[in-house]
Amino acid sequence: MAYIPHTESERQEMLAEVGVKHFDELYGAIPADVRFPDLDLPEAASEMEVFAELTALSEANLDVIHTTNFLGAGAYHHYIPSVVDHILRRNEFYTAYTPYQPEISQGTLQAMFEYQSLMCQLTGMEVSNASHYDGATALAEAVILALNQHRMKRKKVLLSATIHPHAREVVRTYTQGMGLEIKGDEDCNVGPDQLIDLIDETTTLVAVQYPDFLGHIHDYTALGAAAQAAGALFCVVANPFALGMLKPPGEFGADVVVGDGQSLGIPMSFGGPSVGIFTTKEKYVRKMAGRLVGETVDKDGKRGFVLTLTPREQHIRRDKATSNICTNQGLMALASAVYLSVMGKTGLRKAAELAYHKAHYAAERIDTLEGFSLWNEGAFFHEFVISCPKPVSEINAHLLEYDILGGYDLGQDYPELKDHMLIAVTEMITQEEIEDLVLALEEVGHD
Amino acid sequence: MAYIPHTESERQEMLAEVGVKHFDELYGAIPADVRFPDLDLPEAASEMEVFAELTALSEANLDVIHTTNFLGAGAYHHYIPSVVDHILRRNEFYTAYTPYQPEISQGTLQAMFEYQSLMCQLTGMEVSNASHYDGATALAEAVILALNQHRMKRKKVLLSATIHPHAREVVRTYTQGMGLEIKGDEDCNVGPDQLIDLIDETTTLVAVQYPDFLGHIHDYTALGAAAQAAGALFCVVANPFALGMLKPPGEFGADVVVGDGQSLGIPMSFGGPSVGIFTTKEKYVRKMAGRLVGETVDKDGKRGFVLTLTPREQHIRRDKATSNICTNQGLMALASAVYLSVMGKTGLRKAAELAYHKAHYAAERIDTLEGFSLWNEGAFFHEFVISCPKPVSEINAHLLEYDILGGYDLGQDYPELKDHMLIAVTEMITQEEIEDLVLALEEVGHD
Amino acid sequence: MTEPLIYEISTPGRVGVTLPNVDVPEAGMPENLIRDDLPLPELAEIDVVRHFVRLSQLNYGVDTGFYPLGSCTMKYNPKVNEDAARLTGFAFAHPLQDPEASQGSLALMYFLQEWLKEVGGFKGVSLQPAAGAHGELTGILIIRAYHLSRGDAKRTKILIPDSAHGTNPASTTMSGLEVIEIPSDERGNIDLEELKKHCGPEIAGLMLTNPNTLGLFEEQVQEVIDLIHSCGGLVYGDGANMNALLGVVRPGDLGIDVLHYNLHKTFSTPHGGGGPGSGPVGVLDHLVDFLPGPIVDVLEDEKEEQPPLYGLICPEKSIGRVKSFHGHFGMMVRAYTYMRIQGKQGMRAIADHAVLNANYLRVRLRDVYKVPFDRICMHEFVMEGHWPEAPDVHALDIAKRLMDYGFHPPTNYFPLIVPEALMIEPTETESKATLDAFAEALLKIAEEAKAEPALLQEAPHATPIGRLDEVRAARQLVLCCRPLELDSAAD
Amino acid sequence: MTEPLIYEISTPGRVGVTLPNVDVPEAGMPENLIRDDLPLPELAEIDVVRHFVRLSQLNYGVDTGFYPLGSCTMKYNPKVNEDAARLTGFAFAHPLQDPEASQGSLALMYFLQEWLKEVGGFKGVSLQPAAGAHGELTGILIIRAYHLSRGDAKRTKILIPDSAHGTNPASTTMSGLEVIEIPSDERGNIDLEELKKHCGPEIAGLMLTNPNTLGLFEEQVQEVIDLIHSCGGLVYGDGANMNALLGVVRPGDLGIDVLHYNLHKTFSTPHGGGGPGSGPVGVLDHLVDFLPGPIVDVLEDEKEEQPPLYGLICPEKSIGRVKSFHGHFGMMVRAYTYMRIQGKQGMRAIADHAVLNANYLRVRLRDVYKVPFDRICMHEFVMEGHWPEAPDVHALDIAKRLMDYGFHPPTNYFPLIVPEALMIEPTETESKATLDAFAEALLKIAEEAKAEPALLQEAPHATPIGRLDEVRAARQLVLCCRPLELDSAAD
Ligand SMILES: Cc1ncc(COP(=O)(O)O)c(C=O)c1O
Ligand SMILES: Cc1ncc(COP(=O)(O)O)c(C=O)c1O
Repeated sequence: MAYIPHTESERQEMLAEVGVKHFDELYGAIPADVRFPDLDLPEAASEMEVFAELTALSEANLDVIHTTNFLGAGAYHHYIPSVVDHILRRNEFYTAYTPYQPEISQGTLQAMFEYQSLMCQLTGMEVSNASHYDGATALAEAVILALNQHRMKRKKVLLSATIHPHAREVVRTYTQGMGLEIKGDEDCNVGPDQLIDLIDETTTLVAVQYPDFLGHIHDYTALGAAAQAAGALFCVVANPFALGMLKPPGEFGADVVVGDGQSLGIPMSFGGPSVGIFTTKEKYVRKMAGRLVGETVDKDGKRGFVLTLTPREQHIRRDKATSNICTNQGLMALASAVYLSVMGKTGLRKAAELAYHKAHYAAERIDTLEGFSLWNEGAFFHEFVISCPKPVSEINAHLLEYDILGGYDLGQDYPELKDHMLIAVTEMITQEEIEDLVLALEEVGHD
Repeated sequence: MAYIPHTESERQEMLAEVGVKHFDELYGAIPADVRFPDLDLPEAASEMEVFAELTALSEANLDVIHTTNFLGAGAYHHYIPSVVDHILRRNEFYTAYTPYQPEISQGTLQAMFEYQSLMCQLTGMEVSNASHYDGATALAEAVILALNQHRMKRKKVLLSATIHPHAREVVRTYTQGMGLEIKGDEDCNVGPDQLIDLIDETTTLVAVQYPDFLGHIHDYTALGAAAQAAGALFCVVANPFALGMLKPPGEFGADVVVGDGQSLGIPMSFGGPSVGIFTTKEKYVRKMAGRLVGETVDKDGKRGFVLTLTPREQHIRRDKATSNICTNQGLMALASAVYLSVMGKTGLRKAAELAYHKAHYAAERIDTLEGFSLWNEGAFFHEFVISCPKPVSEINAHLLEYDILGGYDLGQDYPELKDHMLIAVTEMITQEEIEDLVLALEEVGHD
Repeated sequence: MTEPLIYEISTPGRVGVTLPNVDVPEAGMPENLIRDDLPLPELAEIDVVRHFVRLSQLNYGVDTGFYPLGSCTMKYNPKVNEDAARLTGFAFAHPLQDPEASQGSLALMYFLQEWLKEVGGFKGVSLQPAAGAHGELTGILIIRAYHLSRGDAKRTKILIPDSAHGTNPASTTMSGLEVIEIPSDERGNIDLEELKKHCGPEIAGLMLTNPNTLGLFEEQVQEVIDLIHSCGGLVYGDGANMNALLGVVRPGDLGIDVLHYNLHKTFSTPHGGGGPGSGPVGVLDHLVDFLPGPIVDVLEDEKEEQPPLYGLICPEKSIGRVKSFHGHFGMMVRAYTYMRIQGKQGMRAIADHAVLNANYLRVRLRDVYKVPFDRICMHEFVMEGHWPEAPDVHALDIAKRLMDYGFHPPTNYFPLIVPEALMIEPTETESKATLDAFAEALLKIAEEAKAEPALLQEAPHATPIGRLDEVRAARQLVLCCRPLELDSAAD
Repeated sequence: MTEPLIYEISTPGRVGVTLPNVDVPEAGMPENLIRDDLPLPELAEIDVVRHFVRLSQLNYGVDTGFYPLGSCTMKYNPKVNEDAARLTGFAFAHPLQDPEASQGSLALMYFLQEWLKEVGGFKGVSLQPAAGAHGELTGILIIRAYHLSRGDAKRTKILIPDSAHGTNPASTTMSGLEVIEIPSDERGNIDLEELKKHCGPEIAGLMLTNPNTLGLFEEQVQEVIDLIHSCGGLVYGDGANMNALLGVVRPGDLGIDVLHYNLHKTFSTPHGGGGPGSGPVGVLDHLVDFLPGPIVDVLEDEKEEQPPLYGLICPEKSIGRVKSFHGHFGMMVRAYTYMRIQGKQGMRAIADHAVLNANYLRVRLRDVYKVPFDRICMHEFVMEGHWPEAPDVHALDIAKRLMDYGFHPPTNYFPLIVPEALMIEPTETESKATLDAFAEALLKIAEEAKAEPALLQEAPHATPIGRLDEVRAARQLVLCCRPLELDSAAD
């Protein structure tokens, strides 16, 4: 039996010590009629066989190593320096539990403290928790923080339509029992200025994305100020990779910054796991959900780290907790910390700039093609929208013949953007690959 | 500059401390006419670009994961339990040097001590060194041990023709300056009995392979006794994987057992690195080449391990050393130790038996095919020879169309075995794959 | 030696990676949106590697030693799981790529759904939740949606035993429902009489942890479930303790309506120092339509030589997605690998040996440590870390002292209903030799507690750092290092 | 805590792997050739993992800290090298598969050959040798074969400076030639006068380590080489110290006829706790035909769109193969990756910073430690670990004491020509911060040596184990554990 070390004689000895003859006797408390079901599962198999099977399954997928990838829409193929996975594979990190026992968990604790510090620096905020599940759930938690901050007295949430559709959906799922009014995302053409008009004294939180789902980068200073003037919290859903070059949301006066950390050293893995970033101002720290690592000293005065402010959490406060989150994304937060440490001040900026320049080059080139045009007006980062002469799915089928993974079909989420494709260009794309894309698109135009 | 941490200001500070202004001034001792050549090398490139290039290069190879592999001939595709590589990736193991400082090298030292122990158990011998480069060089070292044992007074070496051709060639390369007479490998039909006839009082060593290069397994008891009766040393080149079920050479009275450890948990890697096994009797230990780990205690009586009998080695004895070997195959020896630990008593035997049964089934099936016949008479392990109706290269080209990597063309090494193919079947091969091979061979027969 | 912070080993101008040069014309930048400073540390690759390698060495994991953390199922994490999750076709697949180009991932998810249904006795499974607590929220939202869909809007209360994990009440609150706590009886079961008092038309459901957090199988589980059902409520199962039930009993067969699995407990995916986890939710027939989508289904059946076509569907009355994309796919790969290797035969064996190990330790320790509910337990048991003869020694001290013996301590002070609780879950992957060594250590510590209490109170002694001042951490909040204000603390 | 031996944690009947069942009819077995007992240990996967993880933690590697082991070039081993070597197409390629199906490997080897030729100034390279010493043997055999091929059979002597690494004389002896030792002069160079005395018709060649093991570049290198050549001998270069010469001078340009590279030093492949290494040999024009085969060559040139066809060839008068298959391909992948990333620009930078780091440390230490040849050094330098004021403190004590400060000690007692030698090679991958910390530690230790010698003599104090009794190890030889006779030492 795989992974069960017992020998037959040990089994017998132990059963005897426990005072039973057979395993069956251990289950007297279980209703006899449903005991020991015959499970319809495959036969046990060896590691050797199973790994071969899994290899074959994995190769039934298309992957972005063997295609040129222009698909983003919330999951990005960025470069991951080799060191990141080498650190994640350290047994002491990945086989540990949440660091409840600090004396033998300083590795995790210090790394989480560093993660928190890095996230504060990157987003320009004062405090960070030790992670949420992903960017979408982090946004939902931001909504809850705002609700709690206003003691559930304000029930209107403004979500920009250009927040990732999944994130908006998750907010709605989370809050379906809370009787909220969620507004602002009826039309993707509602910009920050129009959002200002929707703010009123019942508004608990105003949230926008940066860069937004359609690639745009806006200066949110006025919006943030308007929200705060009305007593609402202002939340920015940020792509942390973009913050390598973009003004941090802290400078827009954000009260909360959330985001998905996948772009910081985490492979896409068909969508997960990634890490949900959550940073805020010090004044909200006791309302913030999730774990927190703090610095302290041991009995000899040596610096060390512990989980702190745990009374906010469910295992102490139970139904009064700020959230139910327990297991978070520890190892993925570590991945981001390693990534940011090795990319560093200059590396992250350079990678972000590479993506920026390449995206703009691609946009410009495609914009010249017959039938295609760049939809975005104003500044964008590394994603942009093109209007297409044909359904996006048809175009993508054509691109795939050239081993190109085309962009995201925006018509799925925004009826007004039927036949519009969201294209992402990261630092992994070369000029040559952009030219290949342009050539392939040109063919589509001419068909 | 990759992997060089210096910042510009540190560079200046350090140059100043050293008392020079520019790097160039550090090289005054170097003849000016040849200083600072302009190197014709590719431009520096980023990890990102280089890894993509390497991925593409690697995919220009055929590999045994995506083909069904019947090629052996000294390199075998065995199952490697996942744990093996997980241990090899432990930074503390692979980034350490030879354990000259035992107090901070107990990990390597104890693992090597365990490797030595495991090799003794597997081969049925008394002592093992901490590895040679590979099986071929280990055989050459066995020859040298014998020569030294006889104080260079015996100069005849008998090598069976069914020792791997590479190993025989390496012995000849190593000893080309020693004036030896190397005999016994003129014809692959010379069996152990005929070798006995060649032994005389000038013979220093008799070496055979087990299973031999053509797959046979022989009882070498008589040969060993005859060698020793004549005062010669008896050496067995063993496949350690086969020793999972076969009688260990120690039981044939071998004086030295050598072999290639690739089959013990090491991927083929296009031929290397693997590990050269070398075990012998205690009485030869001071003549044995290579590093040795021994048990001892620290000043508090705590058990610990150190490199021992170092005076045999080059860094002390210099030109009087038993060998020049310094760097050996530490990490690969560790791989074998982990492999044997996890396979254990029952696992290794079962794997060997699987290979044995599958090979025999394949041999039997192929033997029934028109135009093909099993060449081996007597017992064999997991490799066997089939005589073919066509040149082996033609057959292999055909097999490759079915993603089958065919066997080794023996005509390359043994003119008498033109159109004979050496087929290896390991535990990785399924019955279905054997049937596919049979079907594909059948087609060749009918062409 | 303590390790400096990453900021403390940063040096201005140092570079960790080289990146390609720009190979396209540079575009203009919107100056007002470009940041001035990017205050990240500056290190070479070697600095980063050494830093995190050294940090890792300050950690204790399952791969270092025994980790009997109750309620956490710290079983061995097979290494092959890690390899599988890193296969290029899995790790580098985009979640939004065409389902036809993702048949490998979808097939894997489909089978995992099927297998989880089979071991749980459920009709539908959603793999989307990210962890156990996330599964709880999902499940409670499903219960809520179910009642609402039937026009039954007044069911706003969820009953939760006092032995439940804190996530249960917290999840309930998050869902917008209200918590009513139910006490346990003197045998560690739910107090049936109390329960009856609360049953009624306002009850949306009950959250049941079974085996409960005392490691005991609810002896009147059928009565409890029937009671809830008969008053119109649904039963939520906290599946954190499924390890004890594999192949032994299927929660769905007991009538549990919805349950979350912890792939990071029962199905061997690593805990990662606090995640990521994965908390799939299984439901009976009447709840299938409420599951969060997307879910994998067979769109076209297998035809000779042609494998089936898998696709993503969204259940009709879905509560909506609870996460981006499809959940923690990387964890699913690991759990799939594990279940595939264990197979039919393995399931029951896991439970049997997990239960055997827990009972073996219970029996070995019960003469010296008080086991308040001393009967045959399931995969874990709770004992008290306190003796009248050593009044100043507490569960925490025992926990810390265990570190000196090379063991990770059990969970302590949970469940709250046992004073000075030490909650021990050995899991099936530990050998008798390890259990014996652990029992010896605990017996030795019990002696020390009486003979030399300071040894425990000042423990641990053999760890990289001593007991830490948690009060100070909470009072003088230092939650991130501010590189600029730091005086060089690196020595 | 010491870790028990793998045999000591073995339990009869325990199983570590499951394997598939036999799916073919079982064949009969030759009973006389089947072994009875297979005395391997019996452990579960978890036992094996914990055992080796714990063992690893008793080790110090470059990834743990500074490792200034002279003559060993313990530079940082880039992590990407490891990934590259594990790519399926490399790790799972069979060495005997058809060259047409191995174009990826062959192309890689071809470029590596070309690049090594370029940095060394050679005309041919064989990648076959497994390590430095193996390269030496190869090179000396090539020299021998060269003379013989010219009918010059009386050249049987090889001159070797007394500062040479022990492998030099040992390799020479193995080749069947005879060693003549040449002393060094008072500036650390080869004593030219002595050298002249030996030159003559019996001289096959000279083995030159340059920079020599004192870290000094031979000041009269041209004279030395000319001298040997003029008497008909050839010059072998021990390339262990190539790190100092990359982009600075090409040994071939100096007239060195044959040289081995250490990929595991200069080209960043990890040392693996003692190997595997890789010791390619480069030669000038007149020796190309003697190289061990096979060597990769272009069989068909690149044609538009078609890449060139690579194949394996064997040089005409080859000394024969020195190893099975093609050498340590896995190490070649790592070295290729490294050279490709460093490129043209990187080579000189490596040498510059390696030399700068060594000189910086030399200058920081020379006032306190005697540096016998105190001039600008190359990539390493040698100092004496002894002071008249502390007569009972030796180099070894300093080495051991450094461990307490968290550093790996330098090489000690080599080269033999310096008493109490401490040979320090920092490599270019270490930062000024690390060098400064190391220098501080050594300066502190120098004070301790005088003030409190016992602190050094009893060092190390902070390691998992204290100083070990090497004499006992050699006297009471215990070279393997005999599981049957062992009394349970596991505690
Ligand atoms: C009984 C019980 N329920 C729920 C949870 C929450 O699971 P997670 O940490 O995955 O959110 C836990 C975790 O410890 C638990 O033990
Ligand atoms: C100067 C010198 N030459 C040769 C060698 C031998 O190299 P290897 O250990 O790779 O055989 C060494 C190794 O330390 C060395 O330092």
